[in-house]
Amino acid sequence: MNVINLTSSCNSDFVRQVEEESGQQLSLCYQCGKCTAGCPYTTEYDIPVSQIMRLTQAGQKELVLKSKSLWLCATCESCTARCPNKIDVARIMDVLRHMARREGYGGVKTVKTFWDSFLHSVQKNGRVFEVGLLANYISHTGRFWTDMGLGPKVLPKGKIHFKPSAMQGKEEVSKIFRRYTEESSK
Amino acid sequence: MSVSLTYAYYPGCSSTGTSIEYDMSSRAICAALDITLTDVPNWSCCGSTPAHTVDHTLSSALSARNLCQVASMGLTAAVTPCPSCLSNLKTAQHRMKNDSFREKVSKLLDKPADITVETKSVLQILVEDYGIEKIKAKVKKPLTGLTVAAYYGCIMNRPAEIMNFDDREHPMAMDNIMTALGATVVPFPLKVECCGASFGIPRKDVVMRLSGKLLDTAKEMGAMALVTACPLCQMNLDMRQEQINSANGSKHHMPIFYFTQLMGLAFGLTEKELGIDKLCVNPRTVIDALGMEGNSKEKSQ
Amino acid sequence: MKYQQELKDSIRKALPGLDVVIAWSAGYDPLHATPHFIRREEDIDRLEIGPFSVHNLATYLPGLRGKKVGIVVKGCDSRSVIELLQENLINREDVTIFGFPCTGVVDQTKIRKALGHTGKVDFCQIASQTVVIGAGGEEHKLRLSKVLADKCFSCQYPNALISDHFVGEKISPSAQTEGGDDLEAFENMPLPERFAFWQKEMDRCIRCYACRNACPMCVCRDHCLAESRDPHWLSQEDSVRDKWMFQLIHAYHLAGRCTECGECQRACPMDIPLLLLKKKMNKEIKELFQYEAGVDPEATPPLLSFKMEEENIKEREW
Amino acid sequence: MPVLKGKELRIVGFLCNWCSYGGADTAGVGRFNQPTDLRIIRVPCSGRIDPLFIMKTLMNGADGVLVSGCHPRDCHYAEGNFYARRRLEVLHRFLPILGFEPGRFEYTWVSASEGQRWQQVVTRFTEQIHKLGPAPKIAGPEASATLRQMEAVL
Amino acid sequence: MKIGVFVCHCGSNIEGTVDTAAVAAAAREFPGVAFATDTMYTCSEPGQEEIVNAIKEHQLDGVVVASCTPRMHEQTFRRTVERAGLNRYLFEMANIREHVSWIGKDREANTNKATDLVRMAASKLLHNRPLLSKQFDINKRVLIIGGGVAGIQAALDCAEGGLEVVLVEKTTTIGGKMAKLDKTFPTVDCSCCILGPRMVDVAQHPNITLYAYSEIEEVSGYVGNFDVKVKKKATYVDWDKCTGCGICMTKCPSKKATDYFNEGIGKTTAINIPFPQAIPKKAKIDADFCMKLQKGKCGICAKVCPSGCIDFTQQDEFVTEKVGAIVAATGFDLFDWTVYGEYGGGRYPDVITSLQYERMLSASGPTGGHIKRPSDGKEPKNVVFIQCVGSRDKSVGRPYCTGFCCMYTAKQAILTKDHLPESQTYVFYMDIRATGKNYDEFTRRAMEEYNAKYIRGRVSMIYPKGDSLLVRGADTLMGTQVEVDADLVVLAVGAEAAAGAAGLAEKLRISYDSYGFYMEGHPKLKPVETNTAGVYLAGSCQGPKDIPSSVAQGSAAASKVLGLFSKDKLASDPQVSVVDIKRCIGCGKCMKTCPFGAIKEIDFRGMKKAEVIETVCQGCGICTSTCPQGAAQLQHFTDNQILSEVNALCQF
Repeated sequence: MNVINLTSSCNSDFVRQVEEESGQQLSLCYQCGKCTAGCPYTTEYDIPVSQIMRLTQAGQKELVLKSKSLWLCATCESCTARCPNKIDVARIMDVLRHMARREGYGGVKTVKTFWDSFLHSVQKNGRVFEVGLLANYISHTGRFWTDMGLGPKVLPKGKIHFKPSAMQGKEEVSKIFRRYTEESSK
Repeated sequence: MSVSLTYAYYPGCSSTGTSIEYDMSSRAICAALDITLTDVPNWSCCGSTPAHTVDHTLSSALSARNLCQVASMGLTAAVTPCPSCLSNLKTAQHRMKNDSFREKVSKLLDKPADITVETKSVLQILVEDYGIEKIKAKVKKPLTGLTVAAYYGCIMNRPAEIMNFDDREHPMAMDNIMTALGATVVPFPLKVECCGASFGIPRKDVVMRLSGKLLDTAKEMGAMALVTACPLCQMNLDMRQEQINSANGSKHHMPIFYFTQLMGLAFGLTEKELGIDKLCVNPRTVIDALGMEGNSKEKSQ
Repeated sequence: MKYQQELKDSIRKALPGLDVVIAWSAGYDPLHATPHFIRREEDIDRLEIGPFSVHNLATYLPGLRGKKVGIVVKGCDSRSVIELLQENLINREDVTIFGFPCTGVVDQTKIRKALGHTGKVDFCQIASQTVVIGAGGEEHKLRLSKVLADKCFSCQYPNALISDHFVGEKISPSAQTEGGDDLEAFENMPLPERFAFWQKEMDRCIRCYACRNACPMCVCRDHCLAESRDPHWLSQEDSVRDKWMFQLIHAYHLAGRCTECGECQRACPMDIPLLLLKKKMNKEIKELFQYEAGVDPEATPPLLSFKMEEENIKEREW
Repeated sequence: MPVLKGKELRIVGFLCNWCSYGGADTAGVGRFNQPTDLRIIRVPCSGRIDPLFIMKTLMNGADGVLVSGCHPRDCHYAEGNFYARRRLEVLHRFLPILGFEPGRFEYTWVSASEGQRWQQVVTRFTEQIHKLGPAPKIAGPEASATLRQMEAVL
Repeated sequence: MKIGVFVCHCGSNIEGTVDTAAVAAAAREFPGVAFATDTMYTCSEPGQEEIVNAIKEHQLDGVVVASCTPRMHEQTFRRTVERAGLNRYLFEMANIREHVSWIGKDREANTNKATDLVRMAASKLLHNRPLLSKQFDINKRVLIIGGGVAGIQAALDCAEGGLEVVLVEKTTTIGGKMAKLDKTFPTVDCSCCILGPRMVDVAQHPNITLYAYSEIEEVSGYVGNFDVKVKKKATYVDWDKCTGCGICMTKCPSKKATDYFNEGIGKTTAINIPFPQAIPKKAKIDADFCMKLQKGKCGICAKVCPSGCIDFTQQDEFVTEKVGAIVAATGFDLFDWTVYGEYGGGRYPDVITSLQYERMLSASGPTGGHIKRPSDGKEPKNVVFIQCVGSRDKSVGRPYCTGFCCMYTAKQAILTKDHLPESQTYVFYMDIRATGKNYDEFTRRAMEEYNAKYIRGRVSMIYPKGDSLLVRGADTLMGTQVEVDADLVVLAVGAEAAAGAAGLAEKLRISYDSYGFYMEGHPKLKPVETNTAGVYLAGSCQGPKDIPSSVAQGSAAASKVLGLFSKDKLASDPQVSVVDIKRCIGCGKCMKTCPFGAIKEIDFRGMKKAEVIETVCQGCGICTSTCPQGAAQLQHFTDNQILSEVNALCQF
C-alpha cells in the first residue's frame, strides 16, 4: 500500500468541485459505513462506497476517479436513503462519474459502452430502440454472445421489434443532445 | 360523487418493447376503473440511468421535454407505470426548483422548462387517488389461493424526499392491493432491495446474484409468484430467470407478474388484454389454481 | 332640532339630582356651537343641539370624577363614554347620559373651504339637505352632504349606545359601512411619498396639543409624556421628529381605545389629518382581533389581553 | 454616529434577557460569524418592549429594528411574549402608514439554546436592511431645504 | 456622575479582534466618563482591584465594564463595585465578547461596534439609581419532581439536611430507569441491590412526603414561596389501606395488561404492583384493561382484598403544597426506534431494545433472568448489539450522543456471556465512548475476556432468514460489507427528553433546548441551576447521563437548595417595578396585565392608585410598557434608561 501524504496530495479544488456539483457537504460524513453496509453492488466495487466518500473528503482525486466502483453503481439509492447525515451519496457517485468522464477515465468499459449505446439510441430515435441498442453495444464490445440465449424465448412473445418506433419530434430530442454538446464544450 | 380521474399518460420506452404487457394491463385496468389516460403526444425517452450518469442537466432536459409536452396538453397531472421514468421526471422537477438549474435546462430545451406538472406512478394513483376500498369493490374474481410476494424495487420509494410515496423501507401499496384482490401476501423482507437494474447486459453476473437472492427469498417465504411494478425488475426476474437458474444452480419456476395484470385478472379482464401470454415464466399453473378456494366457498354458501 | 324641547324637559327633570349637565349652546357666530355647562335651571334654555353640536363632551367627564354629572351625547360620543367606563375612569352611577338620534354634524373645515374668507356670519339656516349661510351680505347655498363630517357618512352608531334618557326615535345606521376612503387612498401612495407627506404635515404642527386636549381618551392629562422629563420621551424642541413622535405616542396610546370621534383632527388649528393615523391603527386592530373600541363596557381591549394561539398573527418564519 | 460609512447600517436589536440575549451569547460562544451592524439593547422580557421604543428608534434614524423574545409559551415571565406578540404585530402593520418599509422592523423568537438560529436571524435581517438601504431620515429644523425638495416630489 | 470605563482584553479573546485601547480612548470622550482604561483580565483579582482602586482614586460613582456577557460576570462586578463602596446597580456591562469579538473578525468594525456598546452602557449608567433589596420570608420546603435515582438522591440529601421534602413521582413507584436495570457498569453490581435500600430510605424518612402516581398540575409563586398544585391520579386503590400483599394480582382475571415496568416483555394483570421492591408497594388498577372499569363486570380484586381498599369510583385528587425551592429530576425516555424501517420498524419480535434486554437479564424480570427469544422462547446463540440507534443520527433528528450506550452495551455483552457461555456477541459501533473512571477498561474486558466481537460500522438492514435474522452491516476497518446470522438483535436505543418535559418546563418557567432537555444556568459554572431562581436540575432531564453523574447532580442540586435555605430570609431583587403615585391615574391597566398579580389597587387621598408588591414582582416590565403615563417604571430598565441607550445609538 502507498503512503498518502495528506499535506501534499489533498486536492482541495476537487473537494470543492464535488461539493458544488453535488450540492452536498462532504464533511458531514463521519464514516459510519452504513452506505457500504447496504450497497448491493459493493461486491463488484474495487473501493467500497464509504471509502469513496473518505477518499473524496481527503481530496484523493486520482484514486477516486479511476475507481471502477463509480461505474458499477446503479443509483439504487439505498445509501442515500439510509445515510444518518442525510448525505445524497448516490448523487455524489453520479457527480464523480461525470468528472471521471470529463477527465477521460475509462471506467468499466462494458457499462460505459452500454450507457453510451443507450443514449445514442435515444439521441437518434427519441426513444430507446432495444434491438438497435443491443446491436450497437455488441458492435462496440465484441460481446457477440450477449443475451443470444434469450432470443428463442423472447422473440415469439412479440416484444421485440426490429424497427425503432416511429416518433414525431425525435429531432427535438437530438437537438437537446446537440445543445448539450455545444454547451459543455464552451 | 367522485369526479372521474384524468391523467396524461407517459408509457416509457420499455412499454413499446420488453414491458408491453405492463403497458397493456395498466391501460386495461385504468379503463376498467374509469380512469382516463391520455397519451402524452410525441413523448420521448426520459434518459433513464445512462443520462444522469453523464450529466444532470442533460438528464433533466430529457425529462423536462416530456413535462412540457404534458403541460401543452393542458393537464397538470401525469402518470407513468415505470419507476425509473418516474424517478427521472421527479428528480428533474425537484432540481428545477433551483432557478439557475432550471435556466440551464431551459437552455437545452430552447424553451422555458415547465415546473407545474405533478407526476405519479400508476401504483400511486391507484392507492392515493382512487383508493383501495374502491378497488376492492371492483373485484369480480378474487385471487383466493394465490400467495404472492410484493417486490417494489429500489427507486419506487427512494429517496423519500423526492419520491414522496409510501414507506421508504417497508412500502405497503402493492401488498394492500393484493390483499384487496383476495390474494395472500407473504412478508417479503427484500421489498426495496435492488435487482441489478440495467446491468443485465453489461454485467449479467451482478443481476444473477441480486435477482437470484430475491427469487430465493421469495421462495423461502412461501410465495408462489412475485408481483412487481417495475419493467426492469420484471425483466431481470422473468426473462432472465433461466439464466439465473443456470448461473446459480437453482430451479426456480416463479411467475413474475405486473401488479396490474393481477388486478386485471381479479376484475375479470381477459388474459389476452392483460398480456399474460407475454410473460416468459409460464404462469399457467398459478393462474389455473386461482380462485379455486374462493369459488368453491361462494358455491357452498 | 326636532327633539330639543323634549331633551330640555328631560334635563329639567334630572337636574336637581345632578351637579352639572354638559351640553351645547350657540357659539360666537351662527356657524358655531360651544360646550354648555348647565348648573341652574335657567341655563337649560340656552341648550341647542343640531349639526353644530360637534364637540365630544365625554372629554370633560374624567375631570369631573366624583361629581354627579349629566351629559348629552351623540351616538359617537357615547362610545367614548363606554370606553371611559371600561377603563374605570368614570363611575357609571355618577353619570347620567342623555341620548338623542344624531343625523350628523358639520365639518367646519369644509365650510371654511367652501366659503373662503367671509367675514362676519349673519345667519345660518339648515333646511332638509341645504345649508344657507348669510355672510358679508351675501347668501351662500351649500348642499348639506358637502359640509357634513366624513365620519357621519358611514356612521354605524347614530343613536347613543348607552343612555339613561333617550329622546326621540332611534334612527338606523348608515348603509355605508366602510369609513372614508382617505385611508385607502393614502395607503396607495408609494412609501417615500407617505414619509414626505408626514414630514410636511408635521412641519406645520405648532405643538399646541389641541388634538390631545380635545381627545376624550387622553386621560393622562397633566402626566402626558409630551411634557414629562421622567420618563423623558420628547424634547421641547420644535422639530418634526419630536412633533411626529408625539403623534405616534398619541396613536399608539389610543390603539384599541380610539372610537374615531375625530376630535383630534377637528381641534387641530392647522388642519393636519391626524385621524388617518388612528384609522390605520383601528383598521389593523379590527383585522387582527375583530375588536372595535367603545361598544362594550365589559370588553377587555386587545392590547391588554392575549391568546396562547393567535388566529390572525402569522409569526413570520424569522 | 460612528456607523462605518458605506459598510454598516444602523440596526438596533431589543432582546429579552432570558432567551434571545442568551441565544446571541450562545452564538458567540459557538463563534457563529455574524454581520457587525446590529447593536443589542438588553431588556428583561419582550413584554417590556414598548412599541414606542421602536418608533423612537426609527424616528431617531435607525435603519432597522429587530426584536427577539422567547418562543411563545416559553416566556420566563409566563406571559410577556404573548403581550409583546400582539403589540409588535400591531406596530408591524402600522409602520407603513408612516412611510417606513415594513421590513425595517421584524420581531421573532429565539431561545437561549438556538445560537445557530440567532446567527441566521441576524444575517437575514441585516441582509434585508442592506437590501432596503438607509432609512429615510427626518429633516431636522435646520434642513428645510431638504423639506422643500420633498415637497417637490409630492 | 463620574464614570469609569474598563475595557477587557480577555486575554486574546477580545483583544484579538477589538482594539480595546482605542475603545477606552473613545470612551474618555463620552459624557460623564472620567476615567477609561483597557485591562488584561478584568474579572481576575488584579483586574477587580484595579476597578476598586480607580473608584477610590478618581472618586468614580459609576462603572462600565466592557467584557463578556453580563450573564457571565454581572454579579461578579456588582460585588466589586460594592466592595469599593458603590451601590451595585451603579454598574453597567457592555458585552464585547459574545456579541462582538467572537462573532466577527473585522477588527475595525468590531472596535467601532465595541465603542458603540460602551457608549450605550455609559449613557444608560447616567440614568442608573442606587437600588436596595428588601428581605422576605421563605418557606424551607423543597419539591422534587421525579423519583429516579437523581430525584431520590436529592430528596435524601435534602431530608438529611433537615428540610421537609415533597417528592412527586409520575409512575406508581420510585426507582426510575435504574430500578429496571439488572446490573450496572463498570462494577457489574446488582442495580436493585444498591438502589433498593435508598428507595426504602425515601419511604421511611420522616422528612419526606412521597406522592407516587402524581403529576405537577400548576406552579405559581417565586423563589422561597412557590405554590404547587399536585394531581394525584386515580389508582382505584385506597393506598392508605393497601398493604401491598399482592393477593389481588394473583386473582385478577385480566392478565393481558401492558407491562410497562418490564418494557412490554410479557404481560401483567390489570391490577398490579410493578415489581416486588416497588416503593410505595401499592397496587394500582390499569383502567384500560380492568373488566370492571371497562365493562362493569368482574370486581374480583375487591372481593379478595383483605383490607378492602379497592375503590372503583376513585377520582383524580388535587393537593397544594407550599415550597421554597424546586428540583426537576424528570429523567429521560427512550427514543422510539420503530422509525428505522431498515431494522424492521418493530415487525420482527427478536429485535428488541436494550432496556427490554435488561429486563430479560434481571432475575426479577418476566423471564426470571433467562435470555429467551421473544419469538419462540429459544436461547439465542448469536446476539447482535447495534449501537447509536437514535443517537448521532441527524436523519431521525437525534444528532447528539446519548453517552452511556457504549457502556451498557459492553455490560450486556459481558452478561450475555455470563448467562449463555456458548453464545457469541457482536457489537456494531461507530466509536466507543468510555470516558469515565474504569470505563474503557470495562469495554476492553468485554472484548478481551468475554470475546465480544466489535465491528466498526453501522448496520444497514436486518431481515429474517429462516429461523434467524440476517444483520447486514459494514466493517469499515476491513472496508467491506459484513453479514451476521443473529438469533437476537439488541438495539442500543438512545435517550431523549422525557415525554411531557416541555410542558413541565413551561409550568416551571425554565427553558429547554430543541430536544426538550432542560437548560442549565451556565454550561460550565451552573450545571444544576436554571435561569429561574429557586428551580434546580438533577439527572437526565438536563441531558443524558449515567448513574454516577445523575447521583452527583442529585447531591449538587440538594446542596444548592440547602445553601439557599441556609438563610432565614432572602433578599428580593430590587429590579422591580415602582409606581410613581403622582403620575398614576388609577386606570388599572397595569393590574390587568401583570402575570403575577403583583400590583394592587390602593386608595390615596380618595383617589385610586396602583402599588407594586415588591416581593411578588418578578421584574418583567410588562406594566411599564403598558402604563401610558409612564407611571409604572421597572427599576434598572426604566423608560429613561432604555431611551438613553436608544439615543446613544441613534442620534438621527
